Amino acid sequence: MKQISFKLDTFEGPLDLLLHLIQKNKVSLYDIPISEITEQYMEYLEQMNFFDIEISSEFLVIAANLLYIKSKTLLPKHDEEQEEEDPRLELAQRLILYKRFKKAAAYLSEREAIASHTFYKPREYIEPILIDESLSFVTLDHLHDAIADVAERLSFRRPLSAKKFREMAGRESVSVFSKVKAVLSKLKILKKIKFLDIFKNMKSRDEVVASFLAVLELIKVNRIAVEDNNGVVEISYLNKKRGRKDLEHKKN
Amino acid sequence: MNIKRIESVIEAVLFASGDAISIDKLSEIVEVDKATLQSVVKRLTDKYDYEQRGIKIIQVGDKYQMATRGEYAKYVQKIVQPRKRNPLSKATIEVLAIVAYKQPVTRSTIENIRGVNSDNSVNRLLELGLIEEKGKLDAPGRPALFGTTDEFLRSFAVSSLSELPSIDEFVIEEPIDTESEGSQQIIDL
Amino acid sequence: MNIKRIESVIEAVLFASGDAISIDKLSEIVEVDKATLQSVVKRLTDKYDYEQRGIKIIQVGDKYQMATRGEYAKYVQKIVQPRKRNPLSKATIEVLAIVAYKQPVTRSTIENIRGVNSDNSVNRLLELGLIEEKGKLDAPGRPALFGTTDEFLRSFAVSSLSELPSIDEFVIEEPIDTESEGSQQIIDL
Repeated sequence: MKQISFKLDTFEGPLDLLLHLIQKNKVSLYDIPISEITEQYMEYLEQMNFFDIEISSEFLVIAANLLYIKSKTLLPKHDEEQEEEDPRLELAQRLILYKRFKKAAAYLSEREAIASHTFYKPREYIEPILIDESLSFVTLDHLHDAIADVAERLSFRRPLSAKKFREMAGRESVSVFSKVKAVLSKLKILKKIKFLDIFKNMKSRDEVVASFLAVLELIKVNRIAVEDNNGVVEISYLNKKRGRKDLEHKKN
Repeated sequence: MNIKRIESVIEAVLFASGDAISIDKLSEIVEVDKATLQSVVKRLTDKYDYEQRGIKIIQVGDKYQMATRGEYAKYVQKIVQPRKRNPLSKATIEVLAIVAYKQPVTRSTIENIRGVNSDNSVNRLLELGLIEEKGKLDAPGRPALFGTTDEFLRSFAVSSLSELPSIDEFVIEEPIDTESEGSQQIIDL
Repeated sequence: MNIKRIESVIEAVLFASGDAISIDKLSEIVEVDKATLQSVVKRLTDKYDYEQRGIKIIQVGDKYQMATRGEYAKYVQKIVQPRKRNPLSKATIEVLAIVAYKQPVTRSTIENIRGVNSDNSVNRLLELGLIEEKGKLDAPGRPALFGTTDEFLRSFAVSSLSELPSIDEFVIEEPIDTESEGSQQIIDL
């Protein structure tokens, strides 16, 4: 057998290498001279090894496969009667299939070259059709109803008489001061509470109003901080020192 | 290169470019002199026009461009999603009603009557041409006075404002500051 | 609407769109039934081809698109930036061919055919939009099944997968033409 020298081409994989060897030896895929091809295949792997090229496991798997086929062909046949399958069959089938796809790939490359001669254009600017529903379903009656609503709301907002106002606002059944103390003492213990929890178990509207005003007052004097934690409003206690520190930071 | 082929090359180049191309540039690309180019473009343009083709060639100054024939715009528009203007919101209808019944009004009067800032609604109505500026109020800042337009009358199919359904007169007390005075007192603890 | 007008409308719409438009959408836009639409598109396509016009209509799966005729690429290239894409590597085209012919196909089938891990190529093709996941194989691990996209058809000037030559047409030529009967047996895989 003549020595085959490689330029150590890189192959797409072990099957690619095998196809290369078969072509180089001008032998038939349907009748692979298994010992020659195996020898050359192993020689290639050795060279890869020599040049310190990492041999992927796939190359080794095929190498083992080749050696196995080779051993099978060398073994004497036990029974001449029994027709045994050619041990090369499976490998040959794989190589043929792979070669078909290589040809299909070459065909696609040609198509790609042809396609690259075709050009497209970008889309034109197209003014979209305007479907204006602004005034659909709006009638004069709607306008009339709207103005009537406005008039009605305004009538509620007429100025209160001074006497009536004193009756409503003058009397403070729950003092804001008491609620300031309540909120602070709660915070001193818990550090942080949900805003809505302040109003838990309250019995009267006056109490709710006083508590709310207390919270506003505490925010104003920088004793508490309010933060929105994903939609849950929380209130936390700012002790005086920290409050002052924050202010200084802001100044700087 | 024969005329037919020059014609095809021009067609391909104008198509792919999308933009307008100057006569000089086109003559350079197609590799024919300007006079020939212009006569072939003319031929192609006439052919498109005569056959009422979907595309046409327009001349913009010393440039040529391929475009769709205006006649088919109705179909072309269907390629893109139509833009939709949603029905007026309740708030905007309210503002329109206030302008219609109380005109001429300023933005701040509208705001006072409704108790909330109404600029978005006012702007939308201006954009739709249902209201317009009718002058300035003789007051500090000279705020604009708004009133309804003819488009408003057309849209509601009335011939004049006197046809608006009548309402009981109501007084607009502005500004309404009673509550703010009261609250002020409470907040200042 | 007469045929000539339908033809012009299709021309205008395909021109304006630039992109490929599905037969369904086009039939909706042009307001003709699908059968009529398809026959008119065919007529228009043939006319362009027969006259060797600068533009042509290509079919990409169930879509139509207007494009320049390849013959005039030399001129068009002078004004249009060529589509920038590094050429596909040999390995990647091989993988693409396997996906095109064996679709829907899993990574491991591809690997089996090529005898080598092909993940890089598969990923590159996915990235380029030439192949896409078409579902999962009903097997342990539920591996992804890949198939080609419309972009594949466009990039390789294939109007539909059925237009690809059958894989058996890629004959494996033999160095020796006098093959034994035994080999025949092997060919019939």
